[in-house]
Formats: sequence, structure tokens, C-alpha cells
Amino acid sequence: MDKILEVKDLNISFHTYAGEVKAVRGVSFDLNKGESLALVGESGCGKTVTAKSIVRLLKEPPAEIKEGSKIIFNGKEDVVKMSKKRLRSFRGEDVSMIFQDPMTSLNPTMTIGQQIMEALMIHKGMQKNEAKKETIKLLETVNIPNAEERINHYPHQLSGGMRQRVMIAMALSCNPKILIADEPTTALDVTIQAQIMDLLGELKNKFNTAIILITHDLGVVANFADKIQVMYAGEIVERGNREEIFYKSMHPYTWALLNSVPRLDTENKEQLYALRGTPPDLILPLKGCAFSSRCEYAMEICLERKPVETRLSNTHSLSCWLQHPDAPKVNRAEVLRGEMNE
Amino acid sequence: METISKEKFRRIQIDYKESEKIARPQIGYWQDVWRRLKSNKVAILSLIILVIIVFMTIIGPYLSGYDFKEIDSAKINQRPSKENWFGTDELGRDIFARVWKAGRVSMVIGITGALISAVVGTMYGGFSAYFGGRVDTIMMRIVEILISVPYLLVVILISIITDSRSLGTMMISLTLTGWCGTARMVRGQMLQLKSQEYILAAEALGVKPLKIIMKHLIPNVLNVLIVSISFDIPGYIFSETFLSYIGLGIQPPNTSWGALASAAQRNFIFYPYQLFFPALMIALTMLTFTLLGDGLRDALDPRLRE
Amino acid sequence: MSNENLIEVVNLKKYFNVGKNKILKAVDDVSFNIKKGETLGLVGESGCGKTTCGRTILGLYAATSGHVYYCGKDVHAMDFNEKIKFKKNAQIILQDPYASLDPRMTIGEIIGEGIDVHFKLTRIERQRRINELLDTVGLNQEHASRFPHELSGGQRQRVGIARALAVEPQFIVCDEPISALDVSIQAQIVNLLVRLQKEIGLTYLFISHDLSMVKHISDRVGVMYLGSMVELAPSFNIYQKPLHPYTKALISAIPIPDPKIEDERKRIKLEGEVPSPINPPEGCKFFKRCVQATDKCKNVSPQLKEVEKNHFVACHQC
Amino acid sequence: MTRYIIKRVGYMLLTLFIIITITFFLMHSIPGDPLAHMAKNLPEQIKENYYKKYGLDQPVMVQYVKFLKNLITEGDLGQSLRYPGRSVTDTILEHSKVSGRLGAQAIIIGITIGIILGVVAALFRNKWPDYLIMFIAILGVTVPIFIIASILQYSFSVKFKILPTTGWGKVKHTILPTIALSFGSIATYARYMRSNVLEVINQDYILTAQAKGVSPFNIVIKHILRNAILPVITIIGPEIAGIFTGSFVIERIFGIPGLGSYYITSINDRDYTMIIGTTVFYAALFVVAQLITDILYGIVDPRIRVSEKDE
Repeated sequence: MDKILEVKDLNISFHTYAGEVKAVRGVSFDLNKGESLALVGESGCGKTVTAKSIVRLLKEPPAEIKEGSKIIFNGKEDVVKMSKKRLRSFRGEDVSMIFQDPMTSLNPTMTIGQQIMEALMIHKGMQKNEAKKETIKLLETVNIPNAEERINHYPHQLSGGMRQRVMIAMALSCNPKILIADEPTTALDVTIQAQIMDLLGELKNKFNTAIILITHDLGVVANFADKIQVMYAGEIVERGNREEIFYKSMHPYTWALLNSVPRLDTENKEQLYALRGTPPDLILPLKGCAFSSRCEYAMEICLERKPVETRLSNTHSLSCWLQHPDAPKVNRAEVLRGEMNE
Repeated sequence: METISKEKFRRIQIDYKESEKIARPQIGYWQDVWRRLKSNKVAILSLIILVIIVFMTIIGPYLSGYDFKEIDSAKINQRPSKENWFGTDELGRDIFARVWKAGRVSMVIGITGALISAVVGTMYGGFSAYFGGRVDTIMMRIVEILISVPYLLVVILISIITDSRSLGTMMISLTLTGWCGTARMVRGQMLQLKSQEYILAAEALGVKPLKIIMKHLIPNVLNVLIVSISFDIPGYIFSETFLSYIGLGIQPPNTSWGALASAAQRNFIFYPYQLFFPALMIALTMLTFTLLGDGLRDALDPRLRE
Repeated sequence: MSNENLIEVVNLKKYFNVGKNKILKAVDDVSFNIKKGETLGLVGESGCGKTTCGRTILGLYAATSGHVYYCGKDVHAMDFNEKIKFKKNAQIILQDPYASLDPRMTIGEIIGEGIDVHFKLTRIERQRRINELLDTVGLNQEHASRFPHELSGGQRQRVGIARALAVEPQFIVCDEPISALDVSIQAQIVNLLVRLQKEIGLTYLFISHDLSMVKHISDRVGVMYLGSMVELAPSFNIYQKPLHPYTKALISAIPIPDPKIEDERKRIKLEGEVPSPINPPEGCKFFKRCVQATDKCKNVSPQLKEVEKNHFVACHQC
Repeated sequence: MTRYIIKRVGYMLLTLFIIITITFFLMHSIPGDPLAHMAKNLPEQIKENYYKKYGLDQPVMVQYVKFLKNLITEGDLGQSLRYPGRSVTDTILEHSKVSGRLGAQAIIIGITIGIILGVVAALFRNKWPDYLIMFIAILGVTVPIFIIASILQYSFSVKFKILPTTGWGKVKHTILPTIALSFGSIATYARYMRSNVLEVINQDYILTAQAKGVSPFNIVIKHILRNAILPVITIIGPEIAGIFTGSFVIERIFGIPGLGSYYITSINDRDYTMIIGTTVFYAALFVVAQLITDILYGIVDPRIRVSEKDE
């Protein structure tokens, strides 16, 4: 498969009054054409910052993409070094992004038609009439009824789910190669969330767009992502394909994420596997493993040295000292309930 | 992989509470505000200049050795010199003494005016928001009508009626409708606060209404109030200047910056220095208050907290 | 759990006037009870009235009609002293951990506020109590002097819990206490709530839009739609054999963190979105989105009926 | 929308009525003889005639009803006390033409230049154009208008003799007064616009537009400007009040025969009928201006316009 995006050693800092916050620390990953990748982690783990940096939407300053970071698009261009002009055609045409809150991400004084047409006219050089036709077609693609009427509506006249559909239509208007979706369903109700996720899956296949989905909820990506990367404190702690993360994950943090969602088929009120404590403040220098302060299996080494990445398969790797041959063995099945019946 | 001693792979007990510790230094609300205000050099410079001006209006009139109303026909309209630092006016009075004496009046007008507006406006707006419903509608309709008349027109009208010659009547005409803006703003802020979840939580705890007002509402209105006071002070000084210029201001022998400036304006083409000093003082005071207000607004804005 | 009812809600209605001839029926004739030591879950999508219901039960909103009885006493007919006493016994934990703590007060002051209202403690006793509460919710003494904005979302929510616990209540309305939190932190909060229930014998009304969490923590679950209770059943039943088409759709929409199950799962697709609760139509409120709807559903509003022991549903088809 | 306008017009009429009433009774509550300054040395008989002529011999209530009736039916505001025989309404109309032109020029210049400067300042935030514009703006807000006028007059008329000091009639006469009068407005709009733009820049939809690949120029024109200018309409009303009061000062300094300078003269003359008439006129103008800006805002902002239509 062709790599559409290669992120290499991405380091991003924010400069605040209290000092430098190292929000993303040495993140590397690849994305293939038409593939879906999920970035999963708690708020503040750097997943949104990583995503925004791919489209260069971070405000610089206070953000700073550190020297040596590379974001290679389509095997040749480095986004970090892109000219402003190229960046403009890059955004929207090659990569587009949708955000968490569809209310605030749409311009309140432009009709939704105008907003979608704008992208078409910029990147595809369409005339107004042509763009309008295309817009109606797009709105129909994202299952908005009465599209011809809807294009004259303003965002405040639509419901939350509809607005997110408009955002998706807008993002896909120029057939981008990558779509970045930053918690697209967090602000929506469960039934609407299911609708939107189904729609994204459908469109991914239809347009063959690679999708980077950012979420804090592993449940959302169970039938969606080809690859999953778990982030903690600005680093990727474990990565693998869907099966590997859900059935073979070895990082205690991934376990915690998997177990913290109650399953409908389990006993009532049984203790949920919950992470205790709070993630570290990234303003501090981190010694050892960032997760060690909350890890049930922490060892002396974890406090002293950063774990090295261990590869378990071509696609599955993680950074954890438990993988060291000298480390005590932890039985995954015992940790994870629901594994017993496998 | 280099060898690591097996010892290092012993399981250890983690105190989870360690991770709950807050890494950043402890900082109180007002400390934080002060820190941000301090980092705003313009605001701090303004504050320093203001302190100097206020100090000078207190001791200034006694420094030159002339009384502010002492007429000396032997030296009228003199340029600034060693004897008369800011020169003299058409009656030979020492402008230095007059500027600071006038400043005292202007400052008193500005500060009292702003304080009256703040108190009356907060009470009115607070009551309106607290009672809500019909009371609120009626109270706000009254304010809307008061606000829908140009402010200075009201001031002029009241000044004519009260025949304002003294500081007291002048304060009345200036503040009669001046508090309306504050009332509106306080009400808006209060209504916003009232719907906050922490007010709901306090109600659920059984905290008494008076205590909710004192402990939750007032402290949270305070920041917008401070900003409004800092913009009201120059506003009142400005209005007084205007009144003096159209002949409705402070009457001789008492004087204010506005009165000084309007008197000097008539002779401006011949004796520009007579206008220069009062004008400079008015501009400097207004400027520093406004800049300080800008700085305070930024420093107090919760959205700007990192 | 005993058989004694701690809370009884009888035909509760809460309407809001939102303009000329526009009435928002947030809670429209809801009845249920909560037993001592029980957790009753209340689920539904935004705008279904679950939050309003919880707040009306606590007397924070005046009821339009109907009654709420706490230990047999009508909450909306209490005199001042009874109300204060009731407020000591019935508490609330709120949704937004950012808006529910006064930004101008320290954590210690926030927790101490309730103590000051209901107990007469010396300064040292009060401090000791605050530290004890902080410890209960897994925070340090050091946090007492901090301000809310210095804490993370999970930490703030635990402060909210400590504030409610401070008055030693028997009954707590948990008003979407986890929806604003990350998944991993949600488990932390839910575990804490379960532990507290076991230790102190608390009774909860747990409100959330997340059916899986509600099902996990509750003994019984009520499903609300547009101000009405459409199904009320023991939580195991709700999942195992949901009867109301809305409950079915809700359950099928919950993502399960297991690809094999997810891939095989068939979703009940719910068309459209929740209609506005302003001037809702006659008949079944779910009519427009329901696949099984008939003419009867359009015209006659279904009543909650017991189809099985303890399993109530409001649907003409069941 | 129509219902909204009707409602607003109703409120406006009520407000006007209250203003007229209060002004009237306040002016009539002034102790002393309104004709004192001119009737002092006149014989009793003539004095009484004067009183009769102005209706001052009747109870205040009767005078009020008569005043209202004349105002509503004929637009008549009575006669000047100082200059008997001169109609207040005619005087106002005659002088307001001059003031109107000056005010309109100042408002247009104030809004256009103010908005442009505000946008430029925001886009160059914390760079030298921002500092320069904000410095000028802050001077405009803080320096009293008569000082600005004096400085302009001194430099352009006295020192360089490019423009006339005083007078009225030609375009060159309006240049300095317009600049002086619009200075405060420019400053206010620039400051307001700057903070609006900065607020809009931080909105999520600007991020969306960036992610779409819209050029910075188009982001400013299509997304930022529109959203930032909308609230500016709401401060046009209060700004007009500033222009009124500014004109009182400016017209005197530049010797312009406008309503403002006439108003000040009436105040100094204590010409009560003239003061009542002019005050009512100014208040009406202001209230109407506010109404228009409110309606305008409703029309321009889709969030208000469309939701009203839906009902």
C-alpha cells in the first residue's frame, strides 16, 4: 500500500507563562491511502494537537513545531516546510478536517450552501451554478433531506447532527486524500453518534479517503478503524491493528481504556477497572515512563528510564518495560474481563 | 539491549495520590490578576502616572507659593518662567497652582461619580436580576428609557434646572442617569451567574439567598465592576469638561480642568500655553485611566487565563 | 436495599413558558419511586427532560403539578425548616465540572459551604472534616487551598462529590456526572459512587445519556423520551429484553469495544432526530420515528403499564 | 419581523412621550420668572401681555396639553422667549440643515475610517501598525473635542493658513469641523472593531475556513469582516449622541450657524421654549436613529432575521 502520510519524530511545545509545555513528544506514524487510523487517548494527551499540526492549524506561537519534526505528505512534501501558498491548496484539497462542535465550526452568517460552495470554487475552480449543483449532490450524499432547500439555511436552523453532516459534506467536497475528524461525535447524542459514524464509514469506502479519527472512546472505533494508536502524555504508547489492540494489547494503559467502558453483558455494579490518579502535567520534565505514576504494574525501572519500543508484529508495537524479559509476567487474560470466553 | 540489573524489575507500590499533585505553583485569583496586570507594561506605567497626578492634586496647589485665586494685574498672560512654572492667566493668576487645584475638583468629580454609579448601578441591577420576572421587566424598561436620551442632553437639562454652580448639584446632574449603564451590565452579569451550576449547587445545599449573593454573586460581578469604574472615572471628567465648556460647569472662584481649558481656549491663538497645561492634564488622566481600564479588563478576563 | 420507598414521584409535571402560546413540556406526567439504598437510572437523549426531572425532585424547580414525596413528605409543600432539613438529606452532583464550582472559591471553601449551613463545627473540626472528605474522594489535603481552574476535569468532579457528601445526605441526584469526562475518568467516578453507596448506604438517582454506564450502576433503569417515561425496568431486563422500540434503538446505538461483536451487530437505525419538546403532538411522542407505529399511536398517548413483574412500558405494541 | 418593528415603534413613541413630558415639566419647575431677563424693565401691562401671549398665566397642566396638541397636530413647538415672534420649529429646521450636513459627514467618515483602522490594527496585532492606530484611537477617546478642534484650527488656519478659521458655505469650511467631529467616532469604532475582529479570529469557524484552504484575504473579507461588523451597527446609535454633543462645541469654535451652537446660545440665554424644543428634537432624532439601527441589525444578522421569519 502507498503511504499517504508519514509523521516522523513530531515534537510540539506550547510556550506559556509557567514554562514550556511539551504537548507532543516524539510521535511517529504512517497512514496509507484509504486507510482509517484512530488516535485514542484522554484529553490533554496530545491527540488533537497532533491532528491539527498535520494541517498546520496550530497557532504558532504559542505552539512551536520543533526542529527535526517531519510530516511527509504523499511521499514527497514536508508539511512543516510547506510554503503558505501550497499550504492553502493543501488544506481542503489534499487534507481536510472536521471538529468536535459543529455549531461553532460553521460560520453563523453564511448559509451552509455558501460555505460548501466556497471550498468547491477555491479548489475546483467551479462557477457558482456548477458549485451549487455539486453542493446539493454533496448534501444528498450525507443524507440531508430537501438538500435544495437546505442550502439556503443558516447553521442555527439545523440540529446538531445535521450540522455535523454539513461539516462532513464540506470536508469531502474536494475529494481530499485525508480526512481528519476530531471527536466528531462527542457533542452529539448516542443515536446521532451512531448515524454519523455509519456515514463516515460509508463515505470512506465511497471516496477512498484515508481518515484519522480522534476520540477518547475506544468503543466508537471498534468497527471503524483499521489501525489504532493509543496516546498518553504526548506519546504513542501502543499501536496495532484493530484486532491487536482489542484482543492482544499489552500496554497497561490500553487495558485501562478497554476496561473502563462497562459492557452491557456484564454483572451490575462490579468494580470497573478504573485508572486512578491524574495524567502528569507536561510542563514538568518526565523521567522514566510517563504512565508509571498511575500504573498498577510499575517497577523501579519505570520510574528511571523511558521504555523502549517493542515490536510484537509488523503492525503491533508498544513502549512498556513489562515487555522486557526480566520483567514479571502479567497475564493479560486475568486483567481483562471478557477475555475468558475466548 | 544493554543489560539492566534484575533488581530494577521489582514491582513497586505506586502512591496514586502522588499523581494528583498539582505541579504548577499555587496562585490565588487576585495574585493571578496582579501577575497579568504587572506583565502589561502600559497599564503599570499608567498606574504610576495616575498615582503621581493624584498625589500632585493633593500637594500641588501649595508648591508654587501662589494661591490659585490670587490676582496680580502686574503680570497677566505671562509665559512659563522661573516664578510661574506654568505661566499666568489673563488675571495674572499662577497656572501651576490653578492646574492642581482644578485637578482636585476634576478628580473628585470623576471618582465620586464613578463610585456613585457603581453603587447605585449594582444595587439597581442586582435587585432587578435577583427578583426577575415582572419586576425585572419594569425596572429594565425604565433604564432603557433613561438610556434612550443622549446622556449629555440630560446632564445639560438637569444643570439648567438645578442651576448647577456647586460641586454638589453638578454631581447630581452628572450621575442622575449615569448609573444606567452599570445597572444594565450588572444585571446581565448577574443573570448569567444565576444560571451557573455552582449557584444551583449552593441552592441545593440550602445556602441562604443573602449568602449566595454575598459569597457567589458579588465576588463574581466584582471584576466587571472594577473595569467599569476605571472607564467611568474618565467618562465623568470628560463630561465635566464638556459642561464647563458650554458654560454650565464649576463657577469661579472655584475651578476645574474643564473650566481652565475652556477659559484658555478663547485665548488659544494668542496664549497657547494656557491651554496646554490643563489640556495635557485632562488628556493624560483620561489616557492613563483608559489604558489602565484596558489592562484591568484583560487581566480580569477569565477567558484569558492560561 | 430495603423495600421502603425513599422517594415517590407521582404524576410530576414541569412545564416552562417559552413565549406566546409556547409551552415546553420538559417533564410530562412522570411517576416512579426509588427505594432506600437503590440506584435508579434515568436515560434519554438531550432534551428528554431527565435533568429537569432530577432538579424538580429536589425542589430546585417548582413543579407545575404532581407530587414528590421524600419519606412520605411532599417536597413541594414543605415549610422553610423542613426544606432546609430536606436539603441536608438530598443532594445533587452536577454535570459540568467547570461550571459547577465557583471560580472564586478555594476547594476547601467549596466543600465547607455545606458544612457551614448544616453543622456547627469548630474551625479545627471543620478543617478535619474537609480533609476527611478530600481523602474519601481521593484528593490530597493540599488541594483544599487550590482554585478550581487548577484542577483537571476528573479532580473537579470529585470535588463536586465531596461537596455533596459534606452534608451527609441519604439521597443524591447524580445529574450527568460523567458526561463531560473522558472515558477512563468516567470509570473512576462511577467506581467512587458505587463504593460510597456500599459504605454509606446512599440512594441515587443517576441521570445520564450513556445507557451502558446507567445500566452498570443502576438497579432499575427508566428510559425517557420527550418528557415521558417510556420504559422502566430492572437494569438487567432493560438490556436483555427491552420492549419499547426506542429503548431497543438506544441500546443498539451504544458502541461496544469489541470489533467482533460490533461487526456482526445489526443496528436499529433511528431516522431523524428528537423533535422539539415545545407543544409536542398528541398521541405517542415517539410516533414519528417509530417503525412499528400505527394509527392508534398517532392519536392515543400510551400509558405506562406493567407487562411483567417490575417491568413497565408505555407502548401500544407491547 | 413586522410585528417586531411595530412593537419597537410603539415603544419608541412611548419613550418619546415620556421624554417630552419630563422635559416640559422640568423646565417649568424652574423657580423664578422665565421672562425675568427681558421683562424686568417693562411696564406691568406689557409684561402681562407677554404672559398671556406665551400662555404663562395659565396652569402648567393647561400649558402642557396645549403644547402637546400643537406639537402633534402642527409640529409646532411654540415661540422663542428671547426673540418673540420667532417660531421654534422653523428655527430648528433651518439650523438643523447645517448641523445635519456636518453630522452626516462626520458619521460617514467616522464609521468608514474607524472600521478600516480597527481591522488593520487587529490583523497586525502587536505590530507597529496596531500600536500606531491604537495610539491615535486612544487620543481620540481621551482628548476633549474642543482641544482637538483648537489644535486643528491653530495649525491649519493660523499657522499654515490652508483652510479658513471660521465660517460656513463652502466645502473648505466643512473640512476641519468634520475631522474634529469625527475624531472621537473614528477612535471608538477602531477600538470596538479591533476587539470584534480579535474575537472572531478565535472562533472555530475561522479554523474551518483555514482547513478548507480559504486564502487569508478571503478569510478576512468573507468570514471575519462580516461577523465582526455586525455588532458595530449596535453602537451607531450611541455614537450619534456623541456627534450631537460634539457639534455643540465644534459649531461654536468654527463659527458655524448650526443647531448645536444655537442650542448653546439658548442655554446661555435661558430661552426656555427654545431649550424644550431643541431637546425634544434631539431626543426624537436619537430615538429614531436607535430604532433604525436596531431594525437594521435584525435584518443583517441571519440569526435574528431567519428565526423571526420561521414563526
